[in-house]
Amino acid sequence: MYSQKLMEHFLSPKNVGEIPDADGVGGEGNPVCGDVMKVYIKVEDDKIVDAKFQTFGCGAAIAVSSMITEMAKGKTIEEALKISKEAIAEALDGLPPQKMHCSNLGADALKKAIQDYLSKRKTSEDVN
Amino acid sequence: MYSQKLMEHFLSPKNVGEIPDADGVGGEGNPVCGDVMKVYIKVEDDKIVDAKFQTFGCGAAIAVSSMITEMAKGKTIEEALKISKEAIAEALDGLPPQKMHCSNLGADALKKAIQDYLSKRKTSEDVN
Amino acid sequence: MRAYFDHVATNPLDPRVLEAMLPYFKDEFGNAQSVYDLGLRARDAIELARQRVASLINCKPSEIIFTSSGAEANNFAIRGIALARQNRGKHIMVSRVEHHSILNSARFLERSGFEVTFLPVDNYGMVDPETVKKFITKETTLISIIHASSEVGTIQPLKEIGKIAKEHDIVFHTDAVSSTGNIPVDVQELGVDLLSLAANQFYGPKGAGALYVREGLRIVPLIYGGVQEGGRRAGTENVPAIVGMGVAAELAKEELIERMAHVKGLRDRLVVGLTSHIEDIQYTGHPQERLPGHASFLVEYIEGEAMLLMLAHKGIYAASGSACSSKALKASPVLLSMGIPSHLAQGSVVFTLGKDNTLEEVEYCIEEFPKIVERLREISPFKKGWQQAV
Amino acid sequence: MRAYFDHVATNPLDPRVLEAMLPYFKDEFGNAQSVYDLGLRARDAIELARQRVASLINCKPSEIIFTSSGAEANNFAIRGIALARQNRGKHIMVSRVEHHSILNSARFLERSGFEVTFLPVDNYGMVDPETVKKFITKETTLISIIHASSEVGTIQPLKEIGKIAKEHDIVFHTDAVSSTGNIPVDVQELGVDLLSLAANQFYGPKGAGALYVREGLRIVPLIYGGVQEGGRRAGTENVPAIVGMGVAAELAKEELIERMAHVKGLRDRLVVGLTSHIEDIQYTGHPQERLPGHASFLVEYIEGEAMLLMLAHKGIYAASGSACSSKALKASPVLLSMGIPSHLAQGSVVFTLGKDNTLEEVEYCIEEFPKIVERLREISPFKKGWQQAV
Ligand SMILES: Cc1ncc(COP(=O)(O)O)c(C=O)c1O
Ligand SMILES: Cc1ncc(COP(=O)(O)O)c(C=O)c1O
Repeated sequence: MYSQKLMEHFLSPKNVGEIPDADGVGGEGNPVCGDVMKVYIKVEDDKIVDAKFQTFGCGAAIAVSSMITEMAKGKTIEEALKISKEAIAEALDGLPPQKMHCSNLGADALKKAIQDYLSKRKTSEDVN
Repeated sequence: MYSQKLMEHFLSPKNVGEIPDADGVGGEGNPVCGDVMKVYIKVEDDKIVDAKFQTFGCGAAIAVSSMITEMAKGKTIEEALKISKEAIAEALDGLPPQKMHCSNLGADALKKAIQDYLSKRKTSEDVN
Repeated sequence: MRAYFDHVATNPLDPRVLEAMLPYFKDEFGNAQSVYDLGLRARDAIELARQRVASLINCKPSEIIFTSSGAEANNFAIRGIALARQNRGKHIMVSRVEHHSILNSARFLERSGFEVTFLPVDNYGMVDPETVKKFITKETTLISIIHASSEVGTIQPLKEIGKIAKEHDIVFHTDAVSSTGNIPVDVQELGVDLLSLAANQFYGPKGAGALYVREGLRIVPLIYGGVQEGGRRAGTENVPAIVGMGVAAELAKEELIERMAHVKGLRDRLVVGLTSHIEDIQYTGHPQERLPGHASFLVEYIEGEAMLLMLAHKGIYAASGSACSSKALKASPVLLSMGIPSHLAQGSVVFTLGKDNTLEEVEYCIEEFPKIVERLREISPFKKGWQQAV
Repeated sequence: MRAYFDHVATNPLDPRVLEAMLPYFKDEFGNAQSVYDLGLRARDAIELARQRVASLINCKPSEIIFTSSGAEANNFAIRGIALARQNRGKHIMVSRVEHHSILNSARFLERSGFEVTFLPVDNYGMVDPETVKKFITKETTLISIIHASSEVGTIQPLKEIGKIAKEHDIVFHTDAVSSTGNIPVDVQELGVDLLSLAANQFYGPKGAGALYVREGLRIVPLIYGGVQEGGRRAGTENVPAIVGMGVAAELAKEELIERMAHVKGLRDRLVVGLTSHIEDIQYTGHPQERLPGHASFLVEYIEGEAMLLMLAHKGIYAASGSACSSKALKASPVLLSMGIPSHLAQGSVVFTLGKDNTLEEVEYCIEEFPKIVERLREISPFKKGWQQAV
C-alpha cells in the first residue's frame, strides 16, 4: 500500500517536535476524523530556516508531516506556499487514493503556519 | 450412491430378455418419465418357474428388474404378489431415496404380469 | 484405462495452478484487508489475479468482481442489475437454455414482482436475435443469454443480440461459465455489459468465479458487508482460490489456440467414431457453432444414467441430461426447449474433452461405448424401436 | 521475531487441514453432483465434513448448509428468513455491534420495505435482554445478535435472548463467526435457530463457511441454481475447502479446552503486561464475558493504523478499529455504539491470540509495544493530554 519512501519517513520521521519560539504555527485536522497536524516554522529573511511538526494520525499522516517540513526548509515563504498536495504525494513516491487527504492536511497546516507568521509580522510591523 | 449389490445386478443383470410363450406379461412406466419395465413370467402349478424382464431406465431400474425377477422365481403366485417395494430395496442393500420409485415400478410390473397370468387362466378356464 | 470426458462438470486442477496456490495456504495466509505486509502481499496477489482474469476477457481489472462460483456470479448479475434498474422498468429476458442459476434467479425475480420473458430457441438450442427484438418492451432493463450451452455446446449469436440490447439501452449479461477459457471470450467484441465465469471450467480451482461489470454500471450487491471487492462483494477474500484463478486464466490465454485445436481434433474423431458405430444416435446442438471439445448425443431406446454408470465402469466419465441422472429427476429443460421429446431426452449423453485427453482415450471410448449401447439395448423393451411400447 | 496476534482477521491454515485437502486438488477433483465414482467420493467427502461441522455445534448434519464465507452465511440468514416470513411481519432486530455483513444486510432490507431496529448496547458492547424485549412488536419475525464481538471480544447473553425470542415465536440467528471453534458453541444450549460460522476462524481454509438452519425452518436461498445443498445454496461445491472445514471442525472440537486455556493464559499475561507498562490505556469490552484469546485496548493520544504499522515493523501483527486503518475511513461503529468518543476510538488496537502463539511472543510484544506507544506519543501534539488540541 505504502511506498518504501513513505515507510521510511513514517518509521524515521524528520523534524519531529515543537519549536518553542516559532515564528509561525499552524494546525489542521481534528482527532475525531483521525488526523491532526501541527507545523512550526522559524523564518529568517523570508526564508524558512527550520520546520518541525507534531502529528496525531496514521502512517501516511506522519510521513506527509515529515516530508512537508523537509520540503519547506530552505524555501522562501513564497516558494513554500506553492507546495501542492500533489508535490508532497509525489515526493513520497505516491499515496494510496484514500490517503490523499493526508497530504491535503499537510499542505494546509504549512500554509496556516506561514499565514500565522505573516500575520504576526504584519502586527509587529504595524507596532513598529 | 448405489450399493455394491445393486451395482452387481446392474452390471450383470439376471433374467434379461423376453419369454416368447410367457404365461403372463406386465409392463409399467413410461419412457417420458424415464423408466419402463416389462416382466414376463412362466407359471407351472401356481409357481413361477421362470421370469424375465426388459427395462428402459437407470441403473437402479435395471438392478430392481434383475432382483425382482430373481425373487419371483420359485415363489407361488400368492407369495410373489406379496413382494413389497421395501423388500426389493432391502434385497439390493438399499436404494437412494430418489430411486425408490424404481422399486415401486418393479413391484407393479411383477403384479401386472401375475394379474395377466390370472386373467388369462380365468379366460382359458372359462373357455374349457 | 481412464478417460475423463466430463470437463463440463468440472476440470481437474492444473498442477501449475496448485503450485501457485500453495504458498497462500501456508506462510502467506494473511487477510487481504490487513494493513501490514502479510495483508498487503495477499492484496497484491489478488490484484495480480484480477489483472490476469481481466486480460483473459479483455476488460479492465477494476471491472472484475471475484465471486465464489459461476452460480453466484449469475445470481449477482441478474438480481443486481434488475434491482439497480427497477425504477426504469421491471421486465427482463433470459433464454430457455440458461443454466439453473439464471433460470431460478429469474423465477425469484418473477415472484418479487418482475416480469420475465423466457426466450424460445430453435432445434439447435439457439436464440434468434429477431425473437429477442420482438419481445423487447419499454420496461425491459436486462437481457441475459448464455454464451455456450454446457448441455449441447451451442454458441449463441451474442454480438447480434448485444447490438439490439445497446440500441434499446438494455443491459446485456452473458453466462460465459462454460466458454471462458475454452474459446476466445472478449467482452468488447461480444458487446456484453456483464459476464459470468468460473475458474474450475479452465483448470482453475473450485470456489473461484468472477463477474465482469462494465465500468460505470451500477449493480446492487448480492453479498453485503465490508469493503472487499470495492464494496460490491463482501467476505474474507479466498486468496488461494483467487490466485489460482489468475494463474489458470493466464495459462488459458497463452494456450488457448493450442487447446482448442487439440480438443476439436479429438471431438471430431469421437463424433465420427460413435455415429458410425452406433445406429439411431443423434448429434445434438449446433453442428458448427459449438464448443470445440463438446460432443452431445441422443442414443435411442436406452437411458442416460445407465450409460454413464456403464461408461464409468469402463473408466470413462461423461454426463447426461436425462431425468434419472439429475437429482431433480427431470429431463433437461434445455433439451426439451429444443423440441426434443422427453423419451429421447432420456437417452442424452455428453462427452466433453479437455486439454489432457489423448487420442488413445478417444479410441478406447469409440471401442467401448458402442458395446455399452448394444448391451443396454439388449435389456431395453424398445430395442426394436419406440413402437414396442408397453 | 514474528508474532501473529491477529487471529480475528484470519487464522493460519492448520497443516493437518491442508494435508486433508490436497487429494481433492489432485486426483479427487470430481464434481460432487456426478453420478460416477469420482463424483460419489467427492459427495461422500462433503457429507463427512458436514457431520464434523454439525458435531462441532451439536446439530444434525442435514441442518448445515455450506457457504463460501461468514459474510455469505450472514446475508443468507438475515435476508432468507426475513423474506420467508414476510407474510407474518416485516420487522427485524439486530444489535448495533454486528459485523458489517449483518448491518448492511439489515439496511438492504430496510430499503426493501422492512423495518429494522438497531439495538443499543452498554459500555461493554453488550445487549441487554430486557432491551430486546422492549422493542419486540407483533410484526417482529427475526432477531440477530452476534455471539462474540470480533472488535471487543464481548460475548452476548444469547441464551436469555433466545428464550425471549422463542416466547414470541421469533426466529433467532446468531453470527458466531468469531466464536465457533474458539469457545464452546452448542446451538441447542444457546437456543438459536440459525448460526453462521467460518472455517478460517478455526484454522480451516478461506472460502468455507456454513449456516446452521434448524430443521423445519423455511429459508429463501441467497444463491439460486441447482440442487446442491438440498437446493438451498447453488454452485459447484468447493470440495477441498469443505473437506478442510470438516477437518478443522473436528480438530477444534478435540482440542477446544486445551486451546482455550492456552490463549487465555497468554491473553491475561498480555493484558497485565501492557496495562502496567503503558499509561492512559483502556481495556475495552467485557472484562470477563469475552473471547479467551481477545485483548482490545484504547491507547490515548495516538492513532491505530500508525500503531499497527510500527508493530508490523517489529514483526507483530494486530488489528485496529480506527478510521484510518479501515478502507471505509470511519471509526468502528462498534466502538462508537459503546459510547466511546471518536478521538479515543482512533487509538483502538486489538491483539487476538491463537493456538500456536507462545509466551515468548507475548513477552516480546510487552517489551516492544510500550516503546512504540512512547514513540508515537513523542510525535503527537496530544502527548500531554487531549486539551493540547489545535
Ligand atoms: C463476527 C464476524 N462476522 C462475520 C464475519 C465475516 O466472515 P467472512 O470474512 O468469512 O465473510 C467476520 C469476519 O471476520 C466476523 O468476525
Ligand atoms: C453454463 C453454466 N453456467 C453456470 C454454471 C454454474 O457454475 P458454478 O458451478 O461454478 O456455480 C455452470 C456450471 O457448470 C455452467 O455450465
